[in-house]
Amino acid sequence: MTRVGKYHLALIGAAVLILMLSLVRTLSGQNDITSSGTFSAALLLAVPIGLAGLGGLWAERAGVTNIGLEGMMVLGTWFAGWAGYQWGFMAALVAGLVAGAVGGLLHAVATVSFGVDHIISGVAINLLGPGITRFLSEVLYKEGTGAAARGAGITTSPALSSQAPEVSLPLLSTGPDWLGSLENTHVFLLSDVAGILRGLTHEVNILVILAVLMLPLTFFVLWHTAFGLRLRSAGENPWAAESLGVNVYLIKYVAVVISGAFAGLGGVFLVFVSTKYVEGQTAGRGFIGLAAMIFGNWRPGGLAAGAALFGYADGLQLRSSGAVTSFFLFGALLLVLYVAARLRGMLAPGRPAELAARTAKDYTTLAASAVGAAILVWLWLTVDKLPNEFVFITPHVLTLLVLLVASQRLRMPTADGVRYRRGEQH
Amino acid sequence: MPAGLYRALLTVAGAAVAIVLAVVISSVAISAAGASPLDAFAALFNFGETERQVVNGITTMVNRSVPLFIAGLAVAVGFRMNLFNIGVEGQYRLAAICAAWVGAQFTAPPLIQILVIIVVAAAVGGLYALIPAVMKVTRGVNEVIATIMLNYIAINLAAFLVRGPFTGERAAGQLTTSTPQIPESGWFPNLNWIFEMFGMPAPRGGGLWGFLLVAVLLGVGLWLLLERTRFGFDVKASGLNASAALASGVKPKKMVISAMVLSGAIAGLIGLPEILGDKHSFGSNFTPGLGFLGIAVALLGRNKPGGIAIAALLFGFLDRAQGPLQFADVPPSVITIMQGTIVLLVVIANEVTRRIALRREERRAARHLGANTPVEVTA
Amino acid sequence: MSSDTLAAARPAVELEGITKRFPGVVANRDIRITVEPGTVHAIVGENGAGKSTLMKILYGMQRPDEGTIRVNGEAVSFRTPSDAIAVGIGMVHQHFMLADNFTVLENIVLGAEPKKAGRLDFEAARARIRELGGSHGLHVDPDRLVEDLGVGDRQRVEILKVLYRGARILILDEPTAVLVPQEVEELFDNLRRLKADGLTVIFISHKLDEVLSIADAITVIRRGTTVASVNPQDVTARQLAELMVGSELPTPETRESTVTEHVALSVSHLTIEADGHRPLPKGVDLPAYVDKLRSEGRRLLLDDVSFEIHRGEILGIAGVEGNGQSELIEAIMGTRPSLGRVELDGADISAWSTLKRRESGIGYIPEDRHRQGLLLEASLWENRVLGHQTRPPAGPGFWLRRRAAKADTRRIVEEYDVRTPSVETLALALSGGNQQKLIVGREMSGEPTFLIAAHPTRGVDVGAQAAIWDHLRNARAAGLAVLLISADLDELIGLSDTLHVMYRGRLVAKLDPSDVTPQRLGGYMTGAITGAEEK
Amino acid sequence: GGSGNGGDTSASTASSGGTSSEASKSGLKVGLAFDVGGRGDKSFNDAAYAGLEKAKSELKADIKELSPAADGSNRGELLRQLADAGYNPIIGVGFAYGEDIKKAAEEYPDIQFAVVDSASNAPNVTGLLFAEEQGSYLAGVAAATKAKSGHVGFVGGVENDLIKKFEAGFVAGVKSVKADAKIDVKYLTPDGDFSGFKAPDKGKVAAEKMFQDGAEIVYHAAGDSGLGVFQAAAAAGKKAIGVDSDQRQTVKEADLQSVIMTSMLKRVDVAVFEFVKAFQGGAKGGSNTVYDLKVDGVGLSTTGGEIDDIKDKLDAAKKDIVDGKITVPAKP
Ligand SMILES: Nc1ncnc2c1ncn2[C@@H]1O[C@H](COP(=O)(O)OP(=O)(O)OP(=O)(O)O)[C@@H](O)[C@H]1O
Ligand SMILES: Nc1ncnc2c1ncn2[C@@H]1O[C@H](COP(=O)(O)OP(=O)(O)OP(=O)(O)O)[C@@H](O)[C@H]1O
Ligand SMILES: [Mg+2]
Ligand SMILES: [Mg+2]
Repeated sequence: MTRVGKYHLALIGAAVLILMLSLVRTLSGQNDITSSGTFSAALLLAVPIGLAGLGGLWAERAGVTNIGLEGMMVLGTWFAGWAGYQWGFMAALVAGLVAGAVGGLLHAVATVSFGVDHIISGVAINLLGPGITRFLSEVLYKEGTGAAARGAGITTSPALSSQAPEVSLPLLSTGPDWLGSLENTHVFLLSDVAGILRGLTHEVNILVILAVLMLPLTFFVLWHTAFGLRLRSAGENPWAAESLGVNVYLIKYVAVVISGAFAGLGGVFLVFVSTKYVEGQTAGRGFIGLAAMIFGNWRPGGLAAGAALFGYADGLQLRSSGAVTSFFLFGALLLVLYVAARLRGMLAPGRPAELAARTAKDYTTLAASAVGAAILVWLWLTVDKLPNEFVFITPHVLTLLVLLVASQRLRMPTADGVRYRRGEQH
Repeated sequence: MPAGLYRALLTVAGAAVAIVLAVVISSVAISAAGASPLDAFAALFNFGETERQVVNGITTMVNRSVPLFIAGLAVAVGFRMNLFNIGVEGQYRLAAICAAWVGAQFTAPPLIQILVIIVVAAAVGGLYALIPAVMKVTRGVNEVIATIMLNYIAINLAAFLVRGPFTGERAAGQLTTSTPQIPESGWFPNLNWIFEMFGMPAPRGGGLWGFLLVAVLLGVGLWLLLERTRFGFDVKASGLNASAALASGVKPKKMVISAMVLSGAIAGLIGLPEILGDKHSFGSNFTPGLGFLGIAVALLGRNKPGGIAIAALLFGFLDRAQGPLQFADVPPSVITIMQGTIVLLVVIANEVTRRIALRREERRAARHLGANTPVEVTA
Repeated sequence: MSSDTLAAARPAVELEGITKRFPGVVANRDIRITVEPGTVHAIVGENGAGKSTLMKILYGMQRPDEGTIRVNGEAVSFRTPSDAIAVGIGMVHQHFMLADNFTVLENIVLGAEPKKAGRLDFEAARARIRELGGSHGLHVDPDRLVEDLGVGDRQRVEILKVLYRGARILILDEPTAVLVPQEVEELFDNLRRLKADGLTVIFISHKLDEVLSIADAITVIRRGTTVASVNPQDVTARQLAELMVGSELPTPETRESTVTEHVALSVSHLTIEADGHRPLPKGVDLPAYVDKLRSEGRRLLLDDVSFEIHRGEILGIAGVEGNGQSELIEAIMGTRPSLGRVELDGADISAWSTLKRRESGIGYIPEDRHRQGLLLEASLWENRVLGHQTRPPAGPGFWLRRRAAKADTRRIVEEYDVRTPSVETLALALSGGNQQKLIVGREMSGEPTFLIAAHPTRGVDVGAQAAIWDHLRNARAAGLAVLLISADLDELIGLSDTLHVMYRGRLVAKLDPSDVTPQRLGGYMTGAITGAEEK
Repeated sequence: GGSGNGGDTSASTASSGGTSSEASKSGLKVGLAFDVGGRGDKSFNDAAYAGLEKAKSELKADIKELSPAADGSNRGELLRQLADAGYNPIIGVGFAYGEDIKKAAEEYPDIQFAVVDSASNAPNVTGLLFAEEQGSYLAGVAAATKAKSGHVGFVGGVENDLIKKFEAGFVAGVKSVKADAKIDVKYLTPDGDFSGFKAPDKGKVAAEKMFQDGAEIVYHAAGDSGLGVFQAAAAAGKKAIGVDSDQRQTVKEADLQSVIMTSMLKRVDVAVFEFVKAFQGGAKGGSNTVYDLKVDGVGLSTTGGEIDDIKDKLDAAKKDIVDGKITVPAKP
């Protein structure tokens, strides 16, 4: 399939998805499924995951597994809070980024220079990140310090002295807010698209824009520049790269430091949202980011899809427990579509009988899908409120389901996680 | 010097250097915090003045090490096969609540009651680990993502169970939610007699957890299984070279499933020392995070039961000092920093000493095979 | 290098007194070689003689302990390959140095990327690769993924990589090991063309007839030092070999036939689809189904393969790599699902697990010893157990019998002359030849009824090669059935009782090894000669 | 902070006065073990510490306070270390100490213990309980009275029984004013996952939704996540109700201060101080002290004067509760 073909396919996929969401929204009356609020929440929740995932992407494309993203992210949050309360949001951004990068540098020293197992080093950084930040808080934010007078505590920094600006799309999502008006009409498809667009363009933090831009930028750098080619070669076959005069150590260092910087940036974003450092606010997002990256097959586009899926589901569950039950309907719809497609394939004229795949297994799948659809519809009709615990796990269950269904063949960089030493090829 | 001894000495020396370095780094941090490193290290080693305090200190340390050891074993089983089971965290929590609940449903002679609880815990942990294993072998789902997601799901499931179907009775004004109390026949006898044997007072309430014995047995059993049996060989082969293992008749899917389930079954036991030895129920203040610490312990212990035991004791030793450090006015987070630095430095030292040893072994091998003798030029 | 005229006067490369010590090994000792410009200079020597090390030194990947290097008359000192590339040296490594998941273009431009406005200029690169390909006869599609390429194409990519950097001095370390004669011929044509363009080629090979046909000068290295510099016109292959080893050259010939009536292995209609295995629909006849698949244009990795091997017979399969040999092995070993039937000693084993097949007497010398044959980070005795977990000496049973396994490993070490300090040594510490001998010894243990030998002597020096051939012949005489797959046509012709040619997943010809030449065989293998099954 | 409590910053963070190991003049040695988060969390723990500080300055007590490990696995051990070091009385902060205090009290029968947020369970233990539901009831009354549309919201950090008390009281309070009021309730994480107290982003998303749906006032019991609730209120031009301490004073951002209509106060500092004082007076444990509306252990803050106009109504409700005319449910 050609490049263009792939893009078209992605576009068609997105269109079908929106259509289905719109259908489910209309059927269930759960406007939150495509409301601008949900999508702006999704963006808010997806960005730190996406940034952490980008961190993972840069490191792993250069062949260094980075399980230490969480620790680097924690460093990012603390230093963003620390610099931010003193010198404002720009300082927070720089400090968080640098702190994450330093975490990355530590990882690089251990894995690249000393050849330590990547997982061990990452785990150590995950221990060190919270340890160091807690320690710094205990020293710098304790009672009697200037920071404490400005509202710091051991678990929080003072508030940032200035906030990162937020922007909206003129006319469309602010002022006359045409998209907003359109959204509120709840017309099939039209207001869904309006809601989605408005959610993604209304009062968006500049760091969000920066983060989203990082995706195409990463794609461009890694796949369209000489530096990117060298970086990826370090993750595919560092010995080949070495034999062509590429300084693999340097490349790996740069990649892992950038990786840490991205994780740190994810931390900065969390601080921007809460306007201060809050201990424990990363809450495992480094790991989720890693999962999103694997989900996305070590590619920026896929990573964005993974982070978006997670952010959307999380945003939806936080906003509306009721909307979550509509996923039953969504699932039922998917199954019905699947059954229809299969039936069409089997009944289509001109297919050799033997190859129309009518084994017992096929019939079982079909029957199971139909029954599954029926059960889901029944669930949707009867369950009006799930226990909260089942609402909380929506994003996690959804991620697993998508992975199970989309039997994508994941391909990680060949030399990812491999201990590379100069001059010792295999 | 024999190669084995040389290698052992080198390893010990490396670890010692690493720990000294970690001490130096933490000293700098402690000084920066305005406290005295000497006081801090005195606090680390000072188990107290009275015998009772010493006994309590030792008990705290060992009791902390026991679940860490089991967690390390659970993680190591997966690692041996290059399977990264991050899901130990979720597996042990779910196993603990189910075992605690089942254990409270009936009363049987102590041995049977405890055995049933252990079996239930292992079964639940194993079954929960079966999910990512099956997803991996049937759909190729990466076990790292699957187990990360399943951890969150397990936390929610446990919360649901402990507040819903598995909830126990509560005294008025009690705000912790927990499963019903396990009857006394399900309490694991403590090992306080060990102290008494030495004429020392018995340690505090829960005492020295008797589950220590189970952990030791588990460690020995796992060592035997991994090092001395065909299954262990298959695990090792799959971990070292999956395609060679396949060609030699090892079924990769079966191995993934059995290693994962074994890992999960061991993980299921992590919560039991606390439940059987102290709390006697699963409640909302059940100790979390042991699964993640288990990863550090396993890696520090090089995925071998003996090493894991040492690593777990080291972690337990450091964690015990949380209180004493605060008495010495040192921020207790120094402990976490020390743990992180030790993990990192010890593996760096391992790596460096490994290279030195390898070099030496190569030299020996070459000497053994005879030197390159010059040959006549015949042309 | 700008001064071509000067270079013509001076030697392209002069190595003087090169010494390189590794811990415990002197890989190179006082090496002296002079390479004249515009020539093909061959370097020959046993495994481990130090050829690759010397070339790596010349390419800046390793630094010599002593000695000087002069390129085009000027003394140089390389710290990294980029330094060597800068003075016009390029190297094609013994093992492919390619990123499988990259396109040909990406592999070629890596490290010397053309840039336009900060981005990689794919168009310029594509144009330059096409141009280079055209002028040197090296045609490869720049946009294909390397993992989809055959070995010949990969070799061409490797050479293009070097030429792309404008190298005037090419180092080729065993480039022909994986090529069939036709491909070797093509390669040599390319080399002659390069030579005509004034380039200098340093060429390493274990195949001495090749060396004699292409080289203008030959240097022999033994145990790390230069033992002779000879003129190819003055020596025969046999003399050259004796210079290398100082012993008689072995031949792979099998004398009298030991083929019996008893069918040891029978394979019928073995078929594997390229895009995933699907079970045979009920009530459908397999050959008819395969016809159907073919008519639908589905790609078949194995296409209706049938043959029989008798006790005491060696059946050779010739074929360019990637034509289904690996899949055939996988199907017989049961590591990959397939359609069709495999019978061992009359029993249908198609549904058996790999373990059961091995237990019932299939031995397997894998094509890639590092990937499929060994646990490099485990001891020799553990490697002895690999594949025999359920059988003596370590098995059967739950517990591994370590002492017995070690004792038996010592037996193999002795009988097969595996050079190792002890059976506790890690497998990675052994040289390739010794690793291979261990594998052969292991697979011959436990009295197999049928042995798959895939490239049993690949990358192994002449001494070890002879030993392995002997073992195969002896086992055959004792009634072993052997499926031999090899890229070494002399080996195939010399050892086999029957010879099949595999092309695009099918057995296209059955030949009599006693009257076939490597050239004709190569014709079948590359599809140049078709049809005409010789019975 | 927060495993026990949805508290945020405490009003009474005392400035630190000298080292805690200063020789005591009274021979009174008070030990205190914090909940996870530890001293300086500007929350629940700090409120307790403020009470301890007061005991130090007013009762001349020698004090020692310890923070547990991040996973809270050594709570019991800290109590014993304090006991072995001669501290008496010893206070455990947070309901998670319930079991550990019970065990320690049995081992050290001569020492008096107190536990915040958990009932007494031994002769030498005093339970320091709070009627959060009563304070929350008043918050509900205030919210319902102020919200014209009768639409309000509640954001809980972690869905445990303690936070459910807040919810129950709040809902009852709202319903008492407007029986048909619409009350949105959202928790951020399940019991056992305490990240819900540290997730301002999630708090923001949850509250945003309530405001978008028309809620006018949102009450939070979500620790640091409450910050997000305040932000959402500020963005929507609506109001929020703080918790634990007077958040209009402790939250330093001016734009957020103005959205905090009132805060539900929970005077842990008072409870701790009163306990120490009673101990000095010779009181023994075995009973619970409930800090409810009657003793002003809970209540509403009035900083900003936004609820001054409905003071009568609130006082009436308070009186009804104190008089026992209304029993506020502690479970939703
Ligand atoms: N990096 C290294 N470290 C240690 N020893 C090495 C290293 N590389 C090579 N050697 C040693 O140097 C010797 C020469 O190796 P080299 O690879 O040059 O042999 P070769 O002539 O290319 O053999 P072959 O024909 O098998 O390719 C080897 O026997 C090995 O013992
Ligand atoms: N990087 C290295 N470090 C240490 N020893 C090495 C290294 N490379 C090669 N050796 C040693 O060199 C010896 C032979 O290696 P070499 O790769 O030349 O074998 P080979 O005969 O060419 O086998 P193969 O065909 O599998 O490459 C072995 O003893 C090995 O230990
Ligand atoms: Mg070699
Ligand atoms: Mg070589």
